[in-house]
Amino acid sequence: MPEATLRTLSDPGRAGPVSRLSRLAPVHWLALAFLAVALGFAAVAWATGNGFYLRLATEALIFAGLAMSVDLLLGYTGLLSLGQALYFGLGAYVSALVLRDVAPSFWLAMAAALLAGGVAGLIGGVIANRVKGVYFALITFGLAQVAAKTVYNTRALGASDGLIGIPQISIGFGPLSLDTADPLSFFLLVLALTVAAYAGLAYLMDAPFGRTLAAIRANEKRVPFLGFNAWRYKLAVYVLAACVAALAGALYPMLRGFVSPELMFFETSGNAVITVIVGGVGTLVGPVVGSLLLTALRSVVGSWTEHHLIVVGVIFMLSVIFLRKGLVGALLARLGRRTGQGRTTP
Amino acid sequence: MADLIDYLQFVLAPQALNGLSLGVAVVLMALGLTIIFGLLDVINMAHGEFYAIGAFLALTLAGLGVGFWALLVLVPLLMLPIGWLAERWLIARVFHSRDRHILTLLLTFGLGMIMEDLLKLVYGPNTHRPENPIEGGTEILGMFLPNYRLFLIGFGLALIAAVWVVVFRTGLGAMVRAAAFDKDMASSLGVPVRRVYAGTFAFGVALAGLSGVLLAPIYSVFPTMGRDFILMAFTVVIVGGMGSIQGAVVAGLLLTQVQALSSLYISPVWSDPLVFGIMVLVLMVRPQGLFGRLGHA
Amino acid sequence: ADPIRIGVVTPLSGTYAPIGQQVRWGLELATKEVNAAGGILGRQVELLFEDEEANPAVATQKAEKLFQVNKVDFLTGTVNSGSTLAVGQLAERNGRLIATTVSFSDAITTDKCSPNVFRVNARAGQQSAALAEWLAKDKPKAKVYYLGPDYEMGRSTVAAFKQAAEKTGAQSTGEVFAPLGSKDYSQYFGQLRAARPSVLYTSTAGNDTVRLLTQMSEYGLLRNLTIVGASGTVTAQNIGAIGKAADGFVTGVGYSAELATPENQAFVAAFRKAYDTAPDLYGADSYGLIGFFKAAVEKAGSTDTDPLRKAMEGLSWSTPQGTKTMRAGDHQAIQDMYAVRIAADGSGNRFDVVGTVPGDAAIGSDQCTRF
Amino acid sequence: MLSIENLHAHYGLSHVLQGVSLQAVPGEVVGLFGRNGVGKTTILKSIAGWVPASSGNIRFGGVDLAGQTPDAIARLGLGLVPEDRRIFPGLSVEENLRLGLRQCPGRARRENEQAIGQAFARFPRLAERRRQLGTTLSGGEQQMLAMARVMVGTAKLLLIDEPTEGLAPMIVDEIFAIITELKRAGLTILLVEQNIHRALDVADRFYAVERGRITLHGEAASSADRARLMEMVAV
Amino acid sequence: MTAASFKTAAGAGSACALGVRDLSVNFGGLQAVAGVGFDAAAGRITSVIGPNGAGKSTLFNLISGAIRPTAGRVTLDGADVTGQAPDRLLAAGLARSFQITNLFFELPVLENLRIAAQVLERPWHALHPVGHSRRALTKAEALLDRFGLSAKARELAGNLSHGEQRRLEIAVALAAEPRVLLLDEPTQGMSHGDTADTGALIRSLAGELTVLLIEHDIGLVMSLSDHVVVMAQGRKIAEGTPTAVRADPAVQAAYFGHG
Ligand SMILES: Nc1ncnc2c1ncn2[C@@H]1O[C@H](COP(=O)(O)OP(=O)(O)OP(=O)(O)O)[C@@H](O)[C@H]1O
Ligand SMILES: Nc1ncnc2c1ncn2[C@@H]1O[C@H](COP(=O)(O)OP(=O)(O)OP(=O)(O)O)[C@@H](O)[C@H]1O
Ligand SMILES: [Mg+2]
Ligand SMILES: [Mg+2]
Repeated sequence: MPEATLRTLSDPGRAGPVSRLSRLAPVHWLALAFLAVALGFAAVAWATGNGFYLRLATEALIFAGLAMSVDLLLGYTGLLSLGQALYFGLGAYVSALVLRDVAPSFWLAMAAALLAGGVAGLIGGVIANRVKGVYFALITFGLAQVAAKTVYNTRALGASDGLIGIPQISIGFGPLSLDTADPLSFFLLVLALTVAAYAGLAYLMDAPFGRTLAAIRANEKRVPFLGFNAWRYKLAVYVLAACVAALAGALYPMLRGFVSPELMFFETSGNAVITVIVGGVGTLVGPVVGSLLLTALRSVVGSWTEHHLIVVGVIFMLSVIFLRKGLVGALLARLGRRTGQGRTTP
Repeated sequence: MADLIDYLQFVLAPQALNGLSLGVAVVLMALGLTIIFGLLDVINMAHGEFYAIGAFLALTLAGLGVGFWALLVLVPLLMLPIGWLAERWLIARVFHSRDRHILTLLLTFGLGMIMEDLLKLVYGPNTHRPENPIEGGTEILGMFLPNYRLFLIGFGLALIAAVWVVVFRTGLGAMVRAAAFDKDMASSLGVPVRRVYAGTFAFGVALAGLSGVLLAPIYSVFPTMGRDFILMAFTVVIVGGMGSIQGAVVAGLLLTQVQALSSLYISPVWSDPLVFGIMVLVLMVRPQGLFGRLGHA
Repeated sequence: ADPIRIGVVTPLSGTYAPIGQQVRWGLELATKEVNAAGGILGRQVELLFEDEEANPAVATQKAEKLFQVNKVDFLTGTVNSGSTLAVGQLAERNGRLIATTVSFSDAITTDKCSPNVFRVNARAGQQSAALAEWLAKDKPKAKVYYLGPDYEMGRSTVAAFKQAAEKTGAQSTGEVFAPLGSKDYSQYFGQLRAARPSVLYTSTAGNDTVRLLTQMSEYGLLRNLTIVGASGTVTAQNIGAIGKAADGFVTGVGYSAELATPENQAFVAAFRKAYDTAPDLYGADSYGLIGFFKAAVEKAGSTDTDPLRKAMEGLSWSTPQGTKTMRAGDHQAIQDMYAVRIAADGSGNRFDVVGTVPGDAAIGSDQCTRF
Repeated sequence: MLSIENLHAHYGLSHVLQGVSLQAVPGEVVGLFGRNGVGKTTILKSIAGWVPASSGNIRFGGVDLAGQTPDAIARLGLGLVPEDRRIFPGLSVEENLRLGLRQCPGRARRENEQAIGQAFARFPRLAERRRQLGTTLSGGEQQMLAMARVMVGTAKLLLIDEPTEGLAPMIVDEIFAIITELKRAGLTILLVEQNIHRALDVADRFYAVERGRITLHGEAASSADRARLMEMVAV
Repeated sequence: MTAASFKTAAGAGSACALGVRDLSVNFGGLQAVAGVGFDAAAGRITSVIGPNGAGKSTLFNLISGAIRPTAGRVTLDGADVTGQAPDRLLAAGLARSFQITNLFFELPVLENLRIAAQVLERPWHALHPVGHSRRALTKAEALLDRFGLSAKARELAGNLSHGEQRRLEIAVALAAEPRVLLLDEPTQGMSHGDTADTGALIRSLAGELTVLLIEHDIGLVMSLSDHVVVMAQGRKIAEGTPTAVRADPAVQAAYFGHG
């Protein structure tokens, strides 16, 4: 084949399209800014001795992990999971049981949760990926419902009461160690894990793997003719999301010392979806920002009125209608407009 | 032998018959859902809350002295503008984006959340129940069936047939689906697309409201009642094939029988997972549902 | 002086909201009265409410806020036992005390008991004991059928009552567990009829009871059948919706608005005046909690955890439902239990007391080994 | 019948139509030619009301189309055969066809049935496949369906965008025969077509489009005009 | 896989790259493809023509794995690939374009091509940053140039005009550097000039790769094809050199109408 003359990527006329495609660049800046804010917050909270806010922020980050896993599916692959809490709850229960009954080891608990999430994700993925679109949403919903019901009725898992008495542990990093009972160190640990998860997932989503997911989202039927097995990619990202959710879940009992079947309920899955939409779907930072904002908002509004559902519901609907890419998306659009990246749609 | 007859008469037959009345209730719920779902491609997660609004409207109007028969007409009429506005103000804003399925699902999910809380704000959290408009019961072959349930079965089936005729015999269904799929082309053929969307949505909402009126005397009225039927109704719509009214009827009656009989022979615990399992199975073998048509999602 | 702060973490939204509302009313009424009478140790009492959405994860978060940010001296309000257990553990870690006025799961004061958790309401075992004793007296050798909500708590209440009833001579004819939130109970009526029981025991709650009873009435099943149930099956919240179908229902419970003591009559009158409805057991137990707290603080002379716990243990205090005593060994209140029959005739609804079981007889042994 | 003056249209920021003016009188076939991406389809979309004009003026049968919705324009008597056919998925061939009747909601049922019958008679292949889903038709069959769909209505002005695309020679002949027939029946037709020679055989006049502007117009019968057109377009 | 290796394969001359034997499928009662068989010689252009609805696209669907045949076999370089999934066929060197434009409409034009070229990278590159996929990117940009779409590289594919989309459709099929290429009416919707250009392009491809072409532009078919297969009503009614086929009376009747 007569190869056309190649132009180097550094040619400014050419660099345009390429950098346009790696849309994560401005997102990374936002993520860094967010990290700075989080560290600043930690410093202030620590200086004023405010353990509660640190622990609240830790919880928000844990749920951000769940939201990120929803975003992986929804934002990058176009699959709406209404049952992601299944894997979050699974991770939480596995971690709780390991910590309580096997050994109070952070690493063991995380490994067990990862394994459980992976296996369950594989099973769930094989079932859910048989179908598409809304059917996928409803199947994931149903799967989580059945699992939650089973836990709710299983005496050995504490049934409707859940499990309490999960010990606070200390986590060893070679010579160093930190204690989950200390709000600051646990916050920093969870923050570090969140940043790591973000970095890893963002990287993956901008690698050919993630781009293939975007292609599947755009036109799944065409993908096989380009040499990719769409089903395998969807299964892979589903398992990945299940693992992320399970790892996030595994941190929960370390923070709160208990697990309950409510962690698997639809409310938990639904909140994760709301978080993703409000924060910014398809951005990965969005879920984190969304989780922190909504947690703070709920904490405030919940004290004022029991009708916080209306408040959250209205914010959520406004996001769906006006901020199609959530808060982060809106911010990015502002940054993008400056650099002429606003996309025009018919 | 006597035992067997006893069993048939007291256990099996009533079980099936009661399953039927529940089935009609479920089909009534699924009807509005399958119309909005099948024709507009909108997953109306707020359907249950529209059902609740219908029931509360009935309760309020009954409190003002409106009779049950008048409610059957009045409540759906009042629901029409609610549905119309919900479509014009909310659904229409995301309807034409690429992720219509997901965005409308999310939007109606939020709407349902708000409506449920609003109902609680207005009516308080407690349970209410309108008086049963048709008291008494009838003995059929030694089985006792409340008159209201008999009425429900009859009225429900008639309603379903009427809706079927309107949607399919008049070509309305094809028009709505064309408009939902390609608004530009449909409107260039003369289809008034905006009115079609809003009208269809309002129609589905009115049906939800009507089910609210019909089911309130049996299932009572409270702000979170919308969550009751919704999962079952979705299952029915999926198993039956979205947009298919025959499908909703067959699946609705079948699944409630499965539930009724499985709770007799296996255990009620398993009736939900069983029905869900059937849904998964149907989706795997026939993703378009029992009566659905492919090429639709 | 600084006010004494009591945190209330209770479900104000969702399906448990009706219970949360009674809890709130009971606590608010008692607090108003205590404050009007000069407060506790000269300090006013302030209630801080948080909605826990009947979700332990939310409950702990809200409780932690109350403990650490609002620095409450005491905490109450949790309804589902999962929340009570989780918040109890949090109280331990924060060195604070809590009490539940609603949760009736035995576990809270038996195998999962906590030195920082008190229960002022009757637990499941107490209710069963009272009801079984009434049954043995009123319907000797009854043929009982059981219909419970299908989840762990529902099953354990049925099992507890079954055991108690069989011990007093009742005969079990069958049982069925309907999923929580069932819409239509008519599908169980065939089995029920076929078993030909004389008594039906149920432990459904809230809307489930409304549906169960009204549908039974629809099917004409209430004739010739006595219905009995756990406390909380029929309450002030759902009785309006149940209507005539509730007539004759008997329950084993720690409270009835019909109790003929002057204390109770005064309480009911005040409650009705404030909230335009009668109190039920949740309202009454929550109301009584403030008295318990007041007596304990006054006895301890402070709100510090250790002296307060000590003061609470073994404390007797008076409530609208009579004198209660907090057993030191497991932090379970001992109180007289009643068999209450509902009269839902034209003249409005009444919860008539038809039998009494003294507290000591109903309480059962102390099985708490943690402290 | 149709008169467009100084029409401008944008997609987002890109200025696609930059002052297009053209006319069509009743009963004539007007060809619209140009290379890919010059804006031919956009002109048709502006007339049909799919793309709003940024400025300029479109009048159809004396009515100003500014701000009219596509369905209102359709009921004024405008029929559209779009380039990508736009067969509705999920609907059968017959259901697709019957949607063409929506242009004339008031027409008697008997007349409607007659129109459907005629369409099936003209395209027997569609009649054979009337119950099949419209989108499972072969490419050429879909094109026939798109034509048939506007023919059952009561359009006075037809906008036809590349109707012979993907058709076998025999069917191409058929399509041009239909266009001639429609012209004879008095319809006005605006025809976009890449097969310029065939199109010029049925057209009365033509316009050539280049980067959003009309750069040439002429008589189909004039060989000088044709030559200029071919020179412009076929490079 | 260098250009040279293609050349040698082509040098083998009459070797058959793609073989089709007795392929059949039916939809409901309709026999859409009925026992069709032919060979597409390596490095040559084989055209499939026939009236609308003859089953040409369906034949492509069968060959490319989009649908399974009810009977018959497909071979690729002698190996049986009947019923294999499209992604495996692509890995084996078979790519196709679609008659009805089938692109990633919400993705930019360049990204459409880059994804299509992604299979050129080694599998483990799926986890490397996109910027490192030099091969895919270079390929994509070369195709942009070649198809005159450079100016539209950043535009979403859905915003292209119809003719531009048709060009992109071919470019996407070429991106994976296939050995056998199936083109379903590539010039459909293209302007005169573009049609000629595309013809030239297809001509230039032959030799390196084997082309199977569906076209209604008879001029193009006659000038490009080495071999022509004629289908009607699901069956093969003739096959041979362009001139031979054109002269066949059966073909005249079924396809050209009045010659
Ligand atoms: N929805 C859209 N958004 C942005 N640009 C568009 C859109 N549709 C078309 N364009 C651009 O507008 C220009 C004109 O498009 P149009 O479809 O009118 O061309 P055309 O003359 O019909 O071409 P063809 O012969 O290929 O069909 C093209 O450059 C195209 O890329
Ligand atoms: N999924 C399907 N279900 C039913 N019939 C189908 C299906 N797919 C194709 N057909 C029918 O099979 C026949 C062959 O279709 P095909 O698309 O292969 O024709 P073609 O030769 O490509 O025609 P064209 O030149 O018009 O594109 C057509 O009559 C079509 O209606
Ligand atoms: Mg065009
Ligand atoms: Mg074809």
